Amino acid sequence: MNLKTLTTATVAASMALGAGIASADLTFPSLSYRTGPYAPNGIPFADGYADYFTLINERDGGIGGEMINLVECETGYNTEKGVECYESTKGQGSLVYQPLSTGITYQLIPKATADGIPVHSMGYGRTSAANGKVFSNIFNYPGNYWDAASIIVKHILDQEGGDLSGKSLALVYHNSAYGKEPIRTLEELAKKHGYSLTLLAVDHPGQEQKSQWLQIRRERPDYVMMWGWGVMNQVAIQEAVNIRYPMDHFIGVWWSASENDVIPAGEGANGYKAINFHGVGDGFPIYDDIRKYVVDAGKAAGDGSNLGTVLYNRGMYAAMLAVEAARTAQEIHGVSAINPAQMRDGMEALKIDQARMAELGLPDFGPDINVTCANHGGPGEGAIQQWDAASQSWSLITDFVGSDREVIDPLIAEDSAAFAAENNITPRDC
Amino acid sequence: MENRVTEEPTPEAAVTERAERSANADVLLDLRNISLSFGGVKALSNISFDILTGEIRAIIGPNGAGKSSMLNVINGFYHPQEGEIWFDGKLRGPMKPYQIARQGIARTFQNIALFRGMSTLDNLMTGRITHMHAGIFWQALWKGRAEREELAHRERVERIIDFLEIQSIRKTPVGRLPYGLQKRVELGRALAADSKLLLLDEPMAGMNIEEKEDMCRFILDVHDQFGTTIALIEHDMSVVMDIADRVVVLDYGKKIGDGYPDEIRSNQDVIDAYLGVAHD
Amino acid sequence: MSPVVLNTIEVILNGLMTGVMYSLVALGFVLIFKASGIFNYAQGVLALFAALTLVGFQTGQVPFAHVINATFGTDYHHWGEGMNTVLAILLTMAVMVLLAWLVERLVLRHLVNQEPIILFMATIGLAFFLEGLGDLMWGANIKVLDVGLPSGGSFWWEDVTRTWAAEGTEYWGMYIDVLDVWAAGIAVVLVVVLTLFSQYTETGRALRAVADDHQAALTVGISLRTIWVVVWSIAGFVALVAGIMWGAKSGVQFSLSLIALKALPVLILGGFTSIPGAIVGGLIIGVGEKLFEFAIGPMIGGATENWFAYVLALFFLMFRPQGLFGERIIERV
Amino acid sequence: MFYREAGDFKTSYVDDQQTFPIRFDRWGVRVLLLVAFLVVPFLINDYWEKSILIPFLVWSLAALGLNILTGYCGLVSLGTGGFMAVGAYASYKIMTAFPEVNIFFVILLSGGVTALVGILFGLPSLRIKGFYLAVATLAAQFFLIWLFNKAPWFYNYSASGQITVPERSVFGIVVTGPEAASWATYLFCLVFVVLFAFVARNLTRGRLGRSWMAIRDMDIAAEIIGVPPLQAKLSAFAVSSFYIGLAGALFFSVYLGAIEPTEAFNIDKSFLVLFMIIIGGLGSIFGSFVGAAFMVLLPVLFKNIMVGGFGWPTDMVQHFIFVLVGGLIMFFLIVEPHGLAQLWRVTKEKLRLWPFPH
Repeated sequence: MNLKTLTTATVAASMALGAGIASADLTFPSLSYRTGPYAPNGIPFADGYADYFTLINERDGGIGGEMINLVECETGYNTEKGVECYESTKGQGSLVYQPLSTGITYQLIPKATADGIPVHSMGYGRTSAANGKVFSNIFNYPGNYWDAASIIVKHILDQEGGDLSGKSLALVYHNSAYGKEPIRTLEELAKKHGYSLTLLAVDHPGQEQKSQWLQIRRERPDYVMMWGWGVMNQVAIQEAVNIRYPMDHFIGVWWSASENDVIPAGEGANGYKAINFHGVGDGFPIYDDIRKYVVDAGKAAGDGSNLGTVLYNRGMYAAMLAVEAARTAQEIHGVSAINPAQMRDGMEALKIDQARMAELGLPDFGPDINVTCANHGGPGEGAIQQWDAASQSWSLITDFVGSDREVIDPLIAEDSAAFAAENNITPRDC
Repeated sequence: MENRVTEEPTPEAAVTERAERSANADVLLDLRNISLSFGGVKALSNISFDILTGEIRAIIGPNGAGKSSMLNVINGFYHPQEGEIWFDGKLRGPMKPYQIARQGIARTFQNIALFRGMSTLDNLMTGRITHMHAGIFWQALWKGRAEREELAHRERVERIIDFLEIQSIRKTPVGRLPYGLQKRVELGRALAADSKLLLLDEPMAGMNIEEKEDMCRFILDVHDQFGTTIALIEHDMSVVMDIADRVVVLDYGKKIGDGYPDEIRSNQDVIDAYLGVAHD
Repeated sequence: MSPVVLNTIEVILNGLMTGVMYSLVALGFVLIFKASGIFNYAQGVLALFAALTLVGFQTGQVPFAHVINATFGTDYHHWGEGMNTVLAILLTMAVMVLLAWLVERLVLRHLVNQEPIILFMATIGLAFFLEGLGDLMWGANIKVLDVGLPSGGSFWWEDVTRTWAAEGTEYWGMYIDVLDVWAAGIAVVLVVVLTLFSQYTETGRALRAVADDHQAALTVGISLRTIWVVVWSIAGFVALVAGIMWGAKSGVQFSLSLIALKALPVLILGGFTSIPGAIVGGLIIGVGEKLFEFAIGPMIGGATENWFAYVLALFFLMFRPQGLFGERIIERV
Repeated sequence: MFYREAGDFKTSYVDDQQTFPIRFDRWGVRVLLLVAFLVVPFLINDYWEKSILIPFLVWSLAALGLNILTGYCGLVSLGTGGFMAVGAYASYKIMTAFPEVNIFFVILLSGGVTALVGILFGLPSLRIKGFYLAVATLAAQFFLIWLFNKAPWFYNYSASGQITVPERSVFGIVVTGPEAASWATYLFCLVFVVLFAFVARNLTRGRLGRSWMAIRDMDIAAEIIGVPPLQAKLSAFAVSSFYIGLAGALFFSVYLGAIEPTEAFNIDKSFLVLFMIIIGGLGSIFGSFVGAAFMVLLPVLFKNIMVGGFGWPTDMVQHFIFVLVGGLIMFFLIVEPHGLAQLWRVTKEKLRLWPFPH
């Protein structure tokens, strides 16, 4: 047992070292995944997340005079490593967690709630966490998977002149909890709009999808939607190109919407669509500041090549929302050195309108956000983006539109009630 | 202990003694018209012989005569296509080798088949496995039934260890032992089964004179002390003739001789087989 | 013919093509197992590593750029425009040979005569090592691999098969991916070359000798060490081919190493020691899982391929415990 | 010098058969257990609980289970992840269907359910051997995960397909769910691990263990001397799966609290446990613990040194950890192919002889 004692002794020593870093700063942990099968997606997000905090430190001297301490921890998209990251950083006064994986989010929902630390699962995790009455510490604004499904169907409705009866839709999904998320919504919407729905599951990792795409080729559904992740995205888009499926009838969720997913398919991917909840490209004023204060100063988290990519923008957006929530918290509580509980209050009172977005150098970057005690899901708006292979860039082709609340709200109420019942949670009065 | 072979009574007395013994003794194993073939190749054809309780029965024959196949039939590893096997007065139905082991047949192997990762002690204890019955619950608990059973059998095994003079290698993994000792441990494992019939497949193969003498002594002592019935395959004729009560001779899967050593010694077919006279 | 029949034929055809892709991966396993009795867990990672290196050479990446930059505060990324594909492939091959030599020198040499499971574990260590090394050298981002192979559905085949449909039925023709056809062609060439190599060259004969009997080969003066380097080099080459074909589908990224999992059922089915087994096993698994997904999949929720491949293999094993082409196991005492 | 067995004579077979025959070891283990039960609970915090001790305990239990099958009975299995999932889902279903059953028995029952499933998937082992069997158990792995992901009954028809553990307590002390105290969950797991480590020791030193090892070392000879192969192999599968089921149930209910089968119990987990027992030592109970420590704790240690100590970039560290762990695996195999437990034994033998070289 010598080895074990040696190990634990050294861990203790290095733990003590690590703990020394904690200070009075505002600590934001970043549970990034720059390694493992999903690294190509994790890197730009983590870079964007880090760079925005660096910008606030360098340009503004922190939030309300408090410097930001960004603690990065590598999860490799692995739940156990995520737990280790959470436990090793929460003692440092971490204000909000952005878990960045379905597994880690589900993990943290009960745990972070018990610890009084807010979790922001932006556009992923448990959809019904939008119900703030049940999930006091979990936020998933500005939109969730059910919103995404509904907005995609709305877009298809627009394309088809408002009538989907008799049309056929197919969903290609990652055979996991994440991939199964939109199914119930799509089924409800099918009842309402009269389309038929074909479900095609793809097992992890998804390098072989011939069966699914042969079926799509045989049945020729009018539209194909995709809830994919990792290598599954690239292969699906390549297969769609191979069977010459019309790419503008192929719409992915926002995790199947990065440059990584389309570039390997080359020219053929031209016209592929995906939903997004924020702006694309680097044509925003904030990029001048990021280049000036962060990249050119040699303080960028990555090598600077990811600036303006979809996932970099998403990471930056997440950081921006966190910073704004921290500001709100400082205003509410009148202290600059806020704690996680105060951060939670800030998130619950977060309001961002277009004027504020413009001030931040991100005009029209995202929808208005108005979080309340009852609604932790934000506006539930999204826009459709389309890939242009020639210029190697995405562009938004619709405005931010809302989801079909009359379908989604009951679903959220039902699922969150089930969770509350299972875990003996009494919904808060809001 | 002196080499027992030298203490044998006069040949005539021995013959009489044997004759009396066979007349009184029960037949322990009776093989009737056994035929065994592998995909058209006849390994044994129409062989019958018996083994009496308490005797040492040798099976001899040139290489490839079917001796090991015979043992494999006896302990159920091979299933003969034809013939009957009567053991302990009962006709044997289709049985798995481990069920036959439970009926009381133990054996050693031509190429040592010890459990190399286990110690000498554990190998011998495994030999007693047919006598151990504590259920999984008691074994998990250990204290109580399992421990009592373990200790009882340990005592039995220790007697065999003493008998075979292998005390010093009790805890050594058998993979590390020299060949001669491994042979001895394997004999020990077979002895530990306390079987009615002990099958020894070339127990002295590859040994030098001294080791052979030791092994002979062990076999005869086993026979004397425990009264075990033994069936034995051996190449060394002098050994066989010295220690066996009766001998059966196989050649090319057929029985060519069966009787007391002196009868076999003078049997013309056997002499031919061993001298390599061409078959028709 | 009715569309149902045509669709079934299409599924079988594509199953065969997929099977070839599985076989390409399985081939690397078989080569190493046959010559040294090692189940090489690192084969998938080897494919990833080869593909990463190829892309690195093609695009002119600086190896270990990330580490160098992080350590010295420099800003290196590329050393130039890159090089042409053929040269890059040759250089990658050289790297794989070097890797094979290092593996023999530093690991295998010290583990001669160990049990298979120990050698298996050593390749697991190797897999971990290469996984980290590949990412440190070339970065974890996704890379586009283009060696000039065409891909996409074949128009010609579609036109030909459209005429097979019965009159009055709506049928668009049969689908086949040109890349898969190329893969099949390359697999055939690979098997032929490997066969010729093992039949007609001295090294090849030595290889077969070692595969038959290590001890005997040693006594006639064949150097086991050289053989191991050669075999690992060839396996590295096969890994490169598999990496190119699979990388063309999905880009070169970490997940490429997971294709090894698709080769496992092929291996049990075909037997670990048989090259024809790897090919036939791949075809059976490919067709089997595609047909099952086509016929039964929709009834039970789909995504059955992963487990069905194993169940199929298991089914075959119940009748032939040594795999389709493995040598018969004879039990003796 | 201090490590001696001289003068430590055994006068009875009971003494001779004890688990730790050398006095020094015996005291070492007693002290270790005392510390584990009486000292650690007072020092433990959330980090030590969730990142180090509970993972170590849970994986040790899984490694013990697989070691019984692979190390003692010689049957290589790559279905560990699938069997852990059976344990996890069994505990979830029992907990939600019969809320009044004590969590202690829920975990035991989950092990029992897994044992039954293990027997079912162990049946092919009667015909298929070696690596062929290993890959055949992958059928169990992939099929079970597919089933738990596909059939809504297993996750009580929840929208997300995830399962979340309800709160349960032992003697009024909460041990599952987010409100559980660190020391409580730790002790809960520790009790299982210590209890079943001793059970494993007892099983492997008696009749059952010998019949497993006999099958492992030479299956045909074993059958001929009276070991029933069917019973031996299936009992190994059952006991092994029982342990793995326990580990899976604890993994879900105590360690993570929420599980998504496709990620939590994927094939990587099966390989991980196999690595543990090979690197730790096949056929060694101590080796299961060392192997689990090596595979679970070493990366955490490296990470803490390199990120916490040196402040290197997290991704580079992660890649270095891969290189280091891979390198160490190869290094230790070259030094001692039979695992760390054997290395420890050899070191002890040398210690015993110290200062004399022979």
